Formats: sequence, C-alpha cells, structure tokens
Amino acid sequence: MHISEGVLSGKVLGVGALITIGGTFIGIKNLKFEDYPKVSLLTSAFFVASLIHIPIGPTSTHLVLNGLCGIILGWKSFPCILLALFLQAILFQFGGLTSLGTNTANMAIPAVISYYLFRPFLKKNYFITGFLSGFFSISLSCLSVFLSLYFTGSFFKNFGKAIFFAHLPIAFIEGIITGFILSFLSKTKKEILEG
Amino acid sequence: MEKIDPRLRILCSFTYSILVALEKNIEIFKYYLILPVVLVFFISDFKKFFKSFISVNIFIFLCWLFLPFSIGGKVLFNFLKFKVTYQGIRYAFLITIKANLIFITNFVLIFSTHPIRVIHALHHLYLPKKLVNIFFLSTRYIPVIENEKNRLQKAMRVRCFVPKNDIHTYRTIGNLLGLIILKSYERSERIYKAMILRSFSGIFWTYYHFKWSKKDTIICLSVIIYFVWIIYLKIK
Amino acid sequence: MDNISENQIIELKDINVSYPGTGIVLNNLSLVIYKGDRIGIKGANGSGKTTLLYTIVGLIKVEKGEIKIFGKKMEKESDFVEVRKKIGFLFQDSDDQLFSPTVEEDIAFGPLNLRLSRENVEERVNKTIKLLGIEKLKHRFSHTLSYGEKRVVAIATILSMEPEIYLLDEPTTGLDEKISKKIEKFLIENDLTYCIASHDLSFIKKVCNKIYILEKGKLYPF
Amino acid sequence: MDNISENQIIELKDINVSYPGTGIVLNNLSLVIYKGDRIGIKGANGSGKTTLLYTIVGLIKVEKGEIKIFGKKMEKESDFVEVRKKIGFLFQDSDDQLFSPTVEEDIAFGPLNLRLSRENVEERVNKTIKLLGIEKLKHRFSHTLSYGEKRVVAIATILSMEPEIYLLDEPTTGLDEKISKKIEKFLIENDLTYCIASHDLSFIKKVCNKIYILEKGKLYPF
Ligand SMILES: Nc1ncnc2c1ncn2[C@@H]1O[C@H](COP(=O)(O)OP(=O)(O)OP(=O)(O)O)[C@@H](O)[C@H]1O
Ligand SMILES: Nc1ncnc2c1ncn2[C@@H]1O[C@H](COP(=O)(O)OP(=O)(O)OP(=O)(O)O)[C@@H](O)[C@H]1O
Ligand SMILES: [Mg+2]
Ligand SMILES: [Mg+2]
Repeated sequence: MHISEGVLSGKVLGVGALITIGGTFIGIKNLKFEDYPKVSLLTSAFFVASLIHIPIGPTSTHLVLNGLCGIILGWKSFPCILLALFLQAILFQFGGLTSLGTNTANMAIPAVISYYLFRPFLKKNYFITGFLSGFFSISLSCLSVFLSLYFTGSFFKNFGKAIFFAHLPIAFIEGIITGFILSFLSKTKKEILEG
Repeated sequence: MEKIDPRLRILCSFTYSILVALEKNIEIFKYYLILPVVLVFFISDFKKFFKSFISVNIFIFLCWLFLPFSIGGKVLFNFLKFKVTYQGIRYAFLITIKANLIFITNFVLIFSTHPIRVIHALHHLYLPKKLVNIFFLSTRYIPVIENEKNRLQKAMRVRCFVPKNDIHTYRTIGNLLGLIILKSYERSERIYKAMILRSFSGIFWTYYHFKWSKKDTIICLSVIIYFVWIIYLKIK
Repeated sequence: MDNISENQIIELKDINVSYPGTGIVLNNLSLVIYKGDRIGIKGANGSGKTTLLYTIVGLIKVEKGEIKIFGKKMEKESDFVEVRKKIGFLFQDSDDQLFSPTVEEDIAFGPLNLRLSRENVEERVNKTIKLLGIEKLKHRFSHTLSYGEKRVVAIATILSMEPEIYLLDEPTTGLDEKISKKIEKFLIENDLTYCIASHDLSFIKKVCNKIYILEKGKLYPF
Repeated sequence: MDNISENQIIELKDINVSYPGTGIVLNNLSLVIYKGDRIGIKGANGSGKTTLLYTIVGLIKVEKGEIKIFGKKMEKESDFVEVRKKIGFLFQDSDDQLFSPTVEEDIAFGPLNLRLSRENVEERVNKTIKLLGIEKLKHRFSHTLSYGEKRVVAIATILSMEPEIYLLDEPTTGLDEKISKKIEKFLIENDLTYCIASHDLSFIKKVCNKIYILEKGKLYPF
C-alpha cells in the first residue's frame, strides 16, 4: 500500500503533498495544549498497532486501521497518519519521503470520510459499523493508490488492479478486527469514541 | 556523518530527492550518481542497509512484474502471451534507479539519525510548532507502548494463546488492540496530569542544541553548487 | 489564630468524591496538613488513597466540600495551576511521570518549566542524581529502565522541583532496601512536609509523625 | 536417579542472558526446581529477577546454556508453547496481564486457551473468584480497578489455569495485608510448587523453604 520513491509523476506527488498539507493544517488548527498528549499517544498506539502480525490464510499481514483512526480522530487523522508513515519511511523504509504526501493522502482521505460516514451510526451497532468502516477505508485507500498510479501513467492500470484485488481479503480481516476493537472500546471506555 | 548538522543533511537530502523524483531524462542520471556514490562510503551499518534495500525494492520488484508488458512500443521479445517492449523495460529501469538513488541518499543522510533528533531538526526548519509537539511526544511514547504491547503479547503467550485463522484469534487481537488504544488514551490523561503538575505550560524545553560549524558551511556551499550545476544541465 | 492558618498548607473540609460506576469513594472527608507535618495514610486496596491525593491537586473534581491550599480557596482549574508549582506529586505508576527521552532530561523537565536558569537547572539535576545515587542511570533512555529503577527516577523528577509539600503515592513499592533506605533517610533528615499514601506500615511508621487509616471514605487516626 | 529427574520440573544450566545496551544480566546461572519446591529469589532492583523468570518460560532467548522443563530440553518457541500450559506466570506489572474487557473474561482467558469445556471454564472462574474473595470485582472492567485490585485479579488469572508450577514476580507488591494474608494462606496451605521473585523478605521467609539471593548474575543460597 505504500508507494515507493521514484514511481509517481511530479503531478501526482504535488497534488498528494498539497492535500496532505491542507489536511494536516485543518487537523492541527483547533488543537489545544491539553490535546497534545491525547493525539500523540493515540498516534503512538496506531503506529504500534500497525506492527502486529495478523494471520490471514497461510501468511500474515499488518493492519492499517485508518478507518478506526478516522472514527476516533476525525481530521486529526492527517497528522497522525503523516507521522506514522514518516516514521515507517525513516525506520523501515516502507514508502518514502518524496511520496509521503501522496501516501498520507491515500490513507487519510478514507479516514476522514469514514469519520463523517460511520461515526453517526456508531451507537446503532459497534461491531457492524466498525466492520464497515474498516472494510470501506481499506478498499477506498486501494482505489486511491490505483488512481495515484493511473494518473502517473495509464500503463499502471493492470498493476493498480492487481494491488486492489490483492487487498480485498485484507480489507475483510481489517473490517472484522476494527469491529472487535470498537466493541471492546464501547464496553470499556465509550468516551474515546464519543469525546 | 553524525557530525554534520542534521538540518543541513535533511535539506540536502530533500532537495536531491525532489530533483531525482521529478527527473524524466535518463541521460542526466550519470550526474545524479555523484552524490550517492560519495555517500556510499559513509554507510556504517551494512546489515541494516541491505534490509532496508530489500524493503525499498519490494514495490519496485512488483512494478517489474507488470510494467515491461504494459507499455506499448518496440517489441523486444514475447514472454508467454505478453509482449515485452523496450519502452516498458526502460520505464521500469528508470523507476528502479530513481528509487534507489533517493534511498541511498536518505539512508546515509537521514535514517542514521534517531527519529527524535530528526524531528528536532525539522522543528528548526520551521515545521509548525503544534505538529512538532505531537511528533515529539508520540515518538517518545512509541517504545513505551511497544514495550507494553510486547509484554501483553508475552502474557498472552504464557497463557497459551496461539494465533490461528479463527474468530477467537481475531477477537483476541481486537481486544489487544482495543486495550492498547484504551491504555494509551488513559495514559495520555495521566501524562497530561503529570505534566501540569510539573508546571508544564505548552512549551517543550529542549536540552539539546545544534551547532553549525565551519565544516557545515563548506559542505553546504559545495552541495549548493552541485545542485545548481545539475539544474543548469537540465535546463540546457 | 492567624499563625495557625499561616502554617496551614492544605485543608480539606467535608469533601465527597465518587466515580461513575464505582460509587462514592471519599465520603465527607476532612484533613488538614500543617507545615512540617509528616503524614502517612494507610488503607486497603481500593480504599481511595490515590483518589484522595488526586483530589488535593485538583485532578479530580469534588462533588461537595471545600479545598484550601496555602490559605487560598480552590475553586477552578486556574487556582490549582498556581499552587501545583509548590507541590511535588509522585504517581503510583512511574511511566506516567517519565515523558522525556532520557533520565537526565526528565529530571530537568520540572525545573525548566519553573523558568530557572540553565546553570541552576543543571545544578539541581546533578544534586538530585547524587542524592539518590543514580549516576549510572543519568544518560539511559527512560523506557529501558527496570521497574524499580523507574521508581527512583520518578522520585528524582519531583525532588528536583524542590516543592514545599510532597504528595507521594506508594513511594517504596517495588524498591529494594538500599534505595528505600536512601529515600527514608532523605525524608527524615530534611525539614520537609509530606503526605504519603502507602501500605508499607513499617515504612510509614519510620517516616511519619501522624498516621491515618482511610476506611469507608473517611480518615481515622491510627 | 530416574526418580529425581522425574521430580525435576525446571532445570537451568549455566545460562547467560544479556540485553543490548545493558550488557550481561544473568551470568552462568544455574537453578533446579523440584516438585514441591517453594523457592524465593531476592535481589536488588535491576539484579535480573524478572529476566530470570522470563528466561524460564522462553520469553527471552538465552545466549548460552540449557533449559530443561519437565525433563524436556527447550530449544525453540514451539517447545515452550507446550510447557507453558503447565506454568502459571505472574507479571510484575499487573496491567500487562489483564487484556480482556471484564475481570471475569480475563480469568477465563487462560482456561479457554486450554480448550476446556464451557462449564469447566465457568467452574474454574467461580472457584478462583471465591478463593480470593473478589466476588465484588467479577463484572468490573479491568482497567478501572485500583492498583492493588488489579494485582489480585492478575493472580486470579493464573490460579484459574491450575498450573503445575507458579512463577510469581513480586506477588505482594502494593497489596494490603488482608489480601497478602489470603495469598500467603493459599500458598502455604496448598500443595504447590513455586518460585517467587520478591523484595519482601518477611513474605518470602513465610512462604518459601529455599531462598536464593540474585547478585551479579548468579544465585547464592540465603
Ligand atoms: N477511573 C475510575 N473509574 C471508576 N472507578 C475508579 C476509577 N479509579 C479508581 N476507581 C475506583 O475507586 C476506588 C478507589 O481507587 P483508588 O485508586 O483511589 O484506591 P487506592 O486506595 O489508591 O488503592 P491501591 O492501594 O490499590 O492503589 C477503587 O474501588 C477503584 O476501583
Ligand atoms: N528491555 C530491556 N532493554 C535493556 N535493558 C533492560 C531491559 N529490561 C531490563 N533491562 C536491564 O536489565 C537489568 C535487569 O532487569 P530486571 O527487570 O530483570 O531486574 P529486576 O531484578 O526484576 O529488578 P526490579 O526489582 O527493579 O524489578 C536491569 O539493569 C535493567 O535495566
Ligand atoms: Mg492507589
Ligand atoms: Mg523485576
């Protein structure tokens, strides 16, 4: 899901960077000093969560959890995902620094959409809303990755499609786990989801 | 490398990366090669380098599986049903070079520095204060939460939990992640309390300060000359 | 009369505190701490010791009752902000208190926020480190310390602020005798005011001159 | 001879363990635990008690030396997976051990992983709760418990697995006497095998029949 350095065209990199800068700006605009620990620690938590291996079929995968991130943090997902990807780029070389803007946008846009789309339904059923938001966000991120590649060159079409379909099972697992996380949080500490 | 001011290293690496990322002309790359070739001599941790090298090139490798067949043009040979074109190979090659040049430069100039110091340098490069504060705190607590996660996973292991493809596993992992988020949230509340109890008022005071040396000025000038030269070649 | 209230550092009057779900934890509790008092509070697990200390520094809102610190009535958050500078609070969980990268920076955090000069801060840091004998830990990353090591460092972070009153939540939990003794000595030999919540009766008996038991939301003299 | 090795539950032979950055923590350490042994390990903060217990259950890799559990040589993770079913491990920090939403679910987690039947699990949960007298906590959310309450629940989570040997890291830290006494009684009155790491010498003396001191990476008889 992380697009490497050197792949995308200048146009796509530029648009991605602009979206990320704008989103991050909106994300931190209303941040007060008492929010720092909360946003920071949740960011750390999402980063750490993405390190956990989940068995899927004979292999294992990592979670992205951008749907959950969106539901909890809203627009603050932008700085959160930006930092997570920044660290992944400088610590593990997943993705890259020039593509940081595009990669962040690809994951944070679905997060913000998920905030507006699913948060209102949270109280109806935590598990199902969680499942939908997890499944939806990953799928949308894949679509977004596909578009980033497609706008770089239409010859990326087949590659983009392959990425998209390879991620469908992952989106499914992501949905299930997001569902369980939300039902855990709804039982133990609702204010994280509602505050 | 650690002796060079991190601000300079970040700016240099960043400018270089952008130039390379935007470059379309494969002829010019021999000039771009100069900086990474110099930097290769500064690699100290080769094990880490090769590990990183592989993770960078996984995506590139996937590109190679598709691109040579996807671009129309002069057909070099047929592979099964697919036509491998000169343009396709050339494009995949271009991507590979770009990715690796940028990687080597970043690896030596940025990745060798502790993330906290990188963020500290970005702070001096006028990254918004609020963003810096969040970056600073979360980088600080990632190891703590990671340790917490590791201990929780250890505790699960000693209580005989073995991950499988079943709903018990997914529920348990969901609980684990939920708990990690919950604990981070509650810890953030306690940290906030602990901070205000120690008179925190919104400013992170730092002990560590960068020193710009004469050496930095020399390096800075030569790097600028190098970039200007490349841009000149490009325009010509 | 005047003199008494001048020496009165903390006064709680008939306070009530409760948690949603758990119910009432402190029930019409009153407590006065004078300058020079060495107070120990014992109580079973879950009796509300931590809650009581939180209440004093305004981290938990009271439902009823009055809190006066340094003779001033505490009413809103900003009242507490002022007085917290003079209160050293040790958390039961050390990790919450260690948020800087290295031990040294953590010990410097409080004094820096008090806007002391650089030399002054450095002096305090070194003094504290020497007092507790943790020179070896000075440049370690906080998160790699052992449980007990974290505890000592957490204590160091508040000693370096040189507060007028110490509120210590289980200061010796998980510490070995050598360090416990050091802290004991520090508490006894200096002219301090403190309030300690702890299970460790023998420790409390050694360092405190007034001991209370917290039971059913009220304090009883021991 | 045969009999001895049958009764031998755990055997560590000349093991070395070190952390990057901290250096060597356990140095050529050997330890044998027989069935029925009640072992106490005392040691200063940072001496490596926790590390030693981690090593026994395979949570930390040894650099050198041999670990035998129930007569079987432990070589890879899967060997440990098997034997962990029979080992009850109490973590020093109870928070690490409580990862289900409610206390009840947490106590059930171990038995569920042992693939016991539902009724069996329920029975064990209730038995454990009764034994420790924590009926009141049964439906509470683990994370809202007080420090000491968490400790008791953490102990409950391993009692419910009915292991053959208990490895307890500071079991009484932060507990009041009432609960300490209950645990003491449980340990003394049942026919158990355990190894306790603790600072609390008086507690160790009461419940252990072999006491070791951990110092400079080695164990010495007390
Ligand atoms: N955030 C919370 N929400 C609900 N109940 C709480 C919360 N924090 C504490 N409690 C409950 O309030 C009571 C008092 O808790 P407190 O932590 O003050 O006890 P304590 O005397 O410090 O215990 P210990 O010796 O175990 O630390 C306990 O019954 C606890 O379960
Ligand atoms: N993850 C780690 N990385 C580096 N060093 C570590 C790590 N964990 C522990 N150590 C170090 O190893 C030594 C032994 O630690 P350990 O936790 O085993 O001590 P302990 O005897 O349990 O101490 P305590 O009584 O404080 O719990 C300590 O010096 C500690 O700082
Ligand atoms: Mg307490
Ligand atoms: Mg320990």
